[in-house]
Amino acid sequence: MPEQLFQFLVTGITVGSLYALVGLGFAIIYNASDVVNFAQGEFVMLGAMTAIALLSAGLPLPLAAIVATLLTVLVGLLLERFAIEPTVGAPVVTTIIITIGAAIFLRGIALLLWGKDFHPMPAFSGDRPIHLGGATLLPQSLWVMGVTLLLVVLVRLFFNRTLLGKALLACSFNRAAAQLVGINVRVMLRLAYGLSAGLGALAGILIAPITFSSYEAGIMLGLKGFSAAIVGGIGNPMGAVAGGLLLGVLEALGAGFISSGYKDAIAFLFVLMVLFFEPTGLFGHKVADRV
Amino acid sequence: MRRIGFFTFAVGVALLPALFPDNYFVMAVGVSAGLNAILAVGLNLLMGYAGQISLGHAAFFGMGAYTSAILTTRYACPSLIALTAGLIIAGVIAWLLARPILRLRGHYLAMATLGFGVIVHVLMVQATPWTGGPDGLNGIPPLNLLGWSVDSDLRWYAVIMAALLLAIGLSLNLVDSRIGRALRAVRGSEFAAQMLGIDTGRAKTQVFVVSALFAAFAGSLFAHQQSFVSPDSFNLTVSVELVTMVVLGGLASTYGSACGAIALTLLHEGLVVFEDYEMMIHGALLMAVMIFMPQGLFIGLSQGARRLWRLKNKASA
Amino acid sequence: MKDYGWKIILAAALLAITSLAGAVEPIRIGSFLSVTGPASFLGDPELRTLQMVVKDINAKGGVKGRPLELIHYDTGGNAREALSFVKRLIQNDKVDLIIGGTTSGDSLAVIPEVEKAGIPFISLAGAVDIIEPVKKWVFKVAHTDRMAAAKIFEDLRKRGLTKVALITGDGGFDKSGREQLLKLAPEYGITFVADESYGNKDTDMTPQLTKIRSSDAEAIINFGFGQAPAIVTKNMKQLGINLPLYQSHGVASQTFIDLAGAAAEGVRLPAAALVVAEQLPSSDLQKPVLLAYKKQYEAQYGPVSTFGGHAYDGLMIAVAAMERAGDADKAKVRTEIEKTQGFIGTAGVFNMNPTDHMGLNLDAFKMVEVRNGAWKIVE
Amino acid sequence: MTTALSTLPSAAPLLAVEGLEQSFGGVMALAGVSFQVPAGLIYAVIGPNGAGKTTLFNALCGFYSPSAGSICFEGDELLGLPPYRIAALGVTRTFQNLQLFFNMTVLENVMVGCHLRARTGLLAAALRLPGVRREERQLREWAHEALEVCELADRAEQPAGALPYGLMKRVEIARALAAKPRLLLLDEPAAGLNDTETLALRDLIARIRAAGITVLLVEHHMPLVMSVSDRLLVLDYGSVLAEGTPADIQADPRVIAAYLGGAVQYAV
Repeated sequence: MPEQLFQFLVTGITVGSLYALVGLGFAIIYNASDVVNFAQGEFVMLGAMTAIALLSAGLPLPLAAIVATLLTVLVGLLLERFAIEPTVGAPVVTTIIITIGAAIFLRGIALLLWGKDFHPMPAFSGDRPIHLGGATLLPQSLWVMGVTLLLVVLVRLFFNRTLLGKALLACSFNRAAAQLVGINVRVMLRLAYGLSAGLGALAGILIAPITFSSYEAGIMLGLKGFSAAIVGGIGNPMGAVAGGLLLGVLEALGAGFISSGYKDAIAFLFVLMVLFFEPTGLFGHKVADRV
Repeated sequence: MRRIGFFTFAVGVALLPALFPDNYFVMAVGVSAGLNAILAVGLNLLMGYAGQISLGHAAFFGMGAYTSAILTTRYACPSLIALTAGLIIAGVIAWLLARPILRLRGHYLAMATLGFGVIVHVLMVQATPWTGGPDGLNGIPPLNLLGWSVDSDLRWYAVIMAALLLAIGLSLNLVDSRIGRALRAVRGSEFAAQMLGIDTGRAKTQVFVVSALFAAFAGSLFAHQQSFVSPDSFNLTVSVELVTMVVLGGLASTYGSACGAIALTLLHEGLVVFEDYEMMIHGALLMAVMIFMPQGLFIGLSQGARRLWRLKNKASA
Repeated sequence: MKDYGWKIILAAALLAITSLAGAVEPIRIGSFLSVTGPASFLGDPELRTLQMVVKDINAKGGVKGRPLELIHYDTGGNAREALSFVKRLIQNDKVDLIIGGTTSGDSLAVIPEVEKAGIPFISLAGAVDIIEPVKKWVFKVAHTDRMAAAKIFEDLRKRGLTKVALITGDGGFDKSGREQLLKLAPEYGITFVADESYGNKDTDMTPQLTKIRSSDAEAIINFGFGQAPAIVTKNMKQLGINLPLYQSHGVASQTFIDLAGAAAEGVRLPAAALVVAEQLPSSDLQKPVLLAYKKQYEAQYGPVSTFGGHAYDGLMIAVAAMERAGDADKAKVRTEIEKTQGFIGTAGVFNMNPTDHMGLNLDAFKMVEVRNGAWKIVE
Repeated sequence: MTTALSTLPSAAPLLAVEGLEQSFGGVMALAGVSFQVPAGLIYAVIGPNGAGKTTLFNALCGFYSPSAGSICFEGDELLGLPPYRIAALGVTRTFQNLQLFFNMTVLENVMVGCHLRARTGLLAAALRLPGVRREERQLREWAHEALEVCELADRAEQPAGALPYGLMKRVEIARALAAKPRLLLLDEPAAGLNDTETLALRDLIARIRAAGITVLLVEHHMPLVMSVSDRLLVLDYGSVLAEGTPADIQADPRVIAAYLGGAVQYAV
């Protein structure tokens, strides 16, 4: 039993790390623009598919990963420029539909570029499983956890220690005030989209060796990332990370101990319960409207 | 004015099959556009008028459909009773869910309704002994309205269009009434609504239940018309499509949401010929409409037409 | 958007008029396949095959002097779409025969409509329910999941394994396969010691496999298609589970081996002879058909899959029936399809009759195993 | 303009507030506020920004739940009731930040105000039963009456969002009047108005009182307050600094020191 539990935890943290990265992307964009970007999952897919395409074109892995991330960042910037900027201040549903439209559009492009097949990607450092106190994990899982940890720390440092990060954070609290103190809100908005796209792409590149990738691979991850961001209290980057890990572990435990078929139902039931008792997520700000 | 719109619509709908007999685009596409329009009109009451988003509306659609399917195929229950049962089940579940879920706002509400939709979908897929699992249930008998069996395409067209007109009529009545104004007040300002004596929690619950009933009604018709149901018809994509129809047509407009539903259904039929390009075009169109006509097609186009009209008048003057 | 619909109709009408004036009326073959969506694995090669074969037949002068016209819609694996497209094929496109229904769900959903309209329908999906009980207008050319289950159990019996763990996805193919496995197990003295499932878009199945590891299973059967079975295969190796693993015919293609990589070694599954065409003895009746199809397909599109083969079988059976019937009359063609005897296809030798609308027997399946990154016949 | 006779509290006040306390994260916004509003008066609450005026309104209306005290309205305890129940007892208000229903016409806004005076339920409304038509006509009439009082009759069919700011504020008042309240709370009605509009507002408030509605007023515009109010309550740091007639208040040295800055005198 404890051996099983340990295995479930390892699995849960690996999957949860990805949800955390995707959720982090949601939180950053939400902070900067009040938009929930439903195309976040597509960044994950684009990162993975581009990297796979570059690898098969003969590029070495590190270079392929970097180029794929940069290309995805470019897509994020284009999305911001042509779909988000013209509609600043639009109601929530409008932006939801726009980003859903963007997701479908990007998926459609990926379908034309890479077809419908699943594409494999070689693991970064082999497939030989590592045994760890009764549980086994793939070296790729370590990559996932390690890089996630690194990225989360970097994002935190960026927001807390750098002027640029603080400026971005300022936009999330009060856009007008940020503008007044000389922050270029438009540039900040682009920065947020670029950053989220980059994080998404990296998540995709990390997971592709474990799960393969296809033009549709972003849907599920996007959904889970959104759940992670909501559970953590949307707009709270570290909350999204915690939410992602929580969701991943819960899914693994649910699949292992309760029922694998109802795994997603368990995950979403948990999300609902969290919201019923904490209507702004576990770590969200309590917002009071002014009358 | 309101009556004129309604009767024009009714006459148009009635004339179509006479003008184009046995036409696939009228009969088959018309029926599915009609069902979508009923769903959109119901969802619009919740989203457009009361301002509460739901990304899980397909769940209620599915509840109506599956209740009808299960009761008629497993218990040989008469179709009208099955339909009523579907309405009761969806209504009760919506009522139970409304209070906790409608306390949430904005994206949290979107998440919660989405989660609810996913849970119901998982149940449809997993509870195989009841729902037939991923392949669904086959052999649902046609709808029987007190001895009149709805078993031909033309009859289905008639029934569904009648149902759509009923839905539009109810929606128009409701919106322009004490209850409807209370709902719109909730969207306008919850504080002010409460201070004028509106129990906003109750108002939101009512509209949630009503729009669930619209959906369950459409679901039951759908099940009998298709003669089979499967979870595919009630997944997240369908919920998102419904929201898209309402927003595309124009929030807070009954005819707008009906038009949005019809437009999206036709778009889908039209894009099929593009095969692999369909998805890309679909996504691009969605974005374009929302960016350039944020109030939706119905309002956007009618405003555009009015502007043109004025320009023309000015030119001739 | 309404205008758009009318333009299509207008274009179709114009086309119809010009073709009437210019040439003989073509025979219209309607098809609805899951070219996108979770079953695109199956639907994509099916569509390519239909397009390839239709072109080929037309180049050779068509059927009884009439060219074939293929009208196709993509269902995305959604049964509701399938039904709507079948209506469109029958009412709008006025097709003479329908081949399609990549997934069992798609096929089952359209049967009432097809029966009502009275049009021959050749399904490419697996579920037994499609042809049992026999429906007048419905035929099928893909092996049933029951045959796959039986083939796997026969192999288990040969190896003397009786305790088996089952893991399946949540799609229609998976669930229907699981049902057949459970139903058939007692006949072969097999007991299931674990019965796990996963979502077809899941990215990790180690929790389920961890549970299986702690059971006393002697072999594992994974019934599914798409990328999930490859993940199961990799996760198994990761967890150090060294039990024999059986997959379904749903992943009988090179793609599976590419995805699962080294972990695929030793995996067995029942498959149509197409995947091992070269290895067949030259006395095998199917061999020339298989090699010809494979050569033609791979010249245009890349590696063959057995599912494309089903489309080939379905279309060729239909064409043969039309040749015998003398024209494309729906009732006559239906009767002739039912009389199909000794037709050598990619899936096996078809012998249909009024009580069997598939006509394949268990020999049509070969048990194959992955050895050195390729499928090999198990003796 | 002032009504000197009604300066004494009558025996049974319409509203009696006792020891009201409300804190936000340790900061006392209301520290034991007590006062009584006699029926039929215009009663103003003044005080510097942050003195707790709007907090007091929100507590009275049920948007906040004060930690201690009591709010007695005609013998009913308001504390702990949700806003819509308080409204049903005859208390309504306008808002400092406009809370107009921008998605409706002016007339419809005011018709929402009649909500409590009508009975139509969901089913009857959806089916538009004959009784519903009759009631709709009645509501329309009432709404027009309220619009007349506020001199907005010619704006009835315009979208509420298309009006100039001053008129929007007036629609809020018409909407509140349509509810036929016994106590009307006006939260800074003059904010953002020009001089002409302020004068018109003064007349409107007087007309409202003349119709028998007690008015509780929060306002910064001192000339208006001093000219229209019968009694004043001065809040400072969440506590009552002074209470009395405008003349008393203007003469009160504490008020002069704390609020009026010791230099300003307002002519009535």
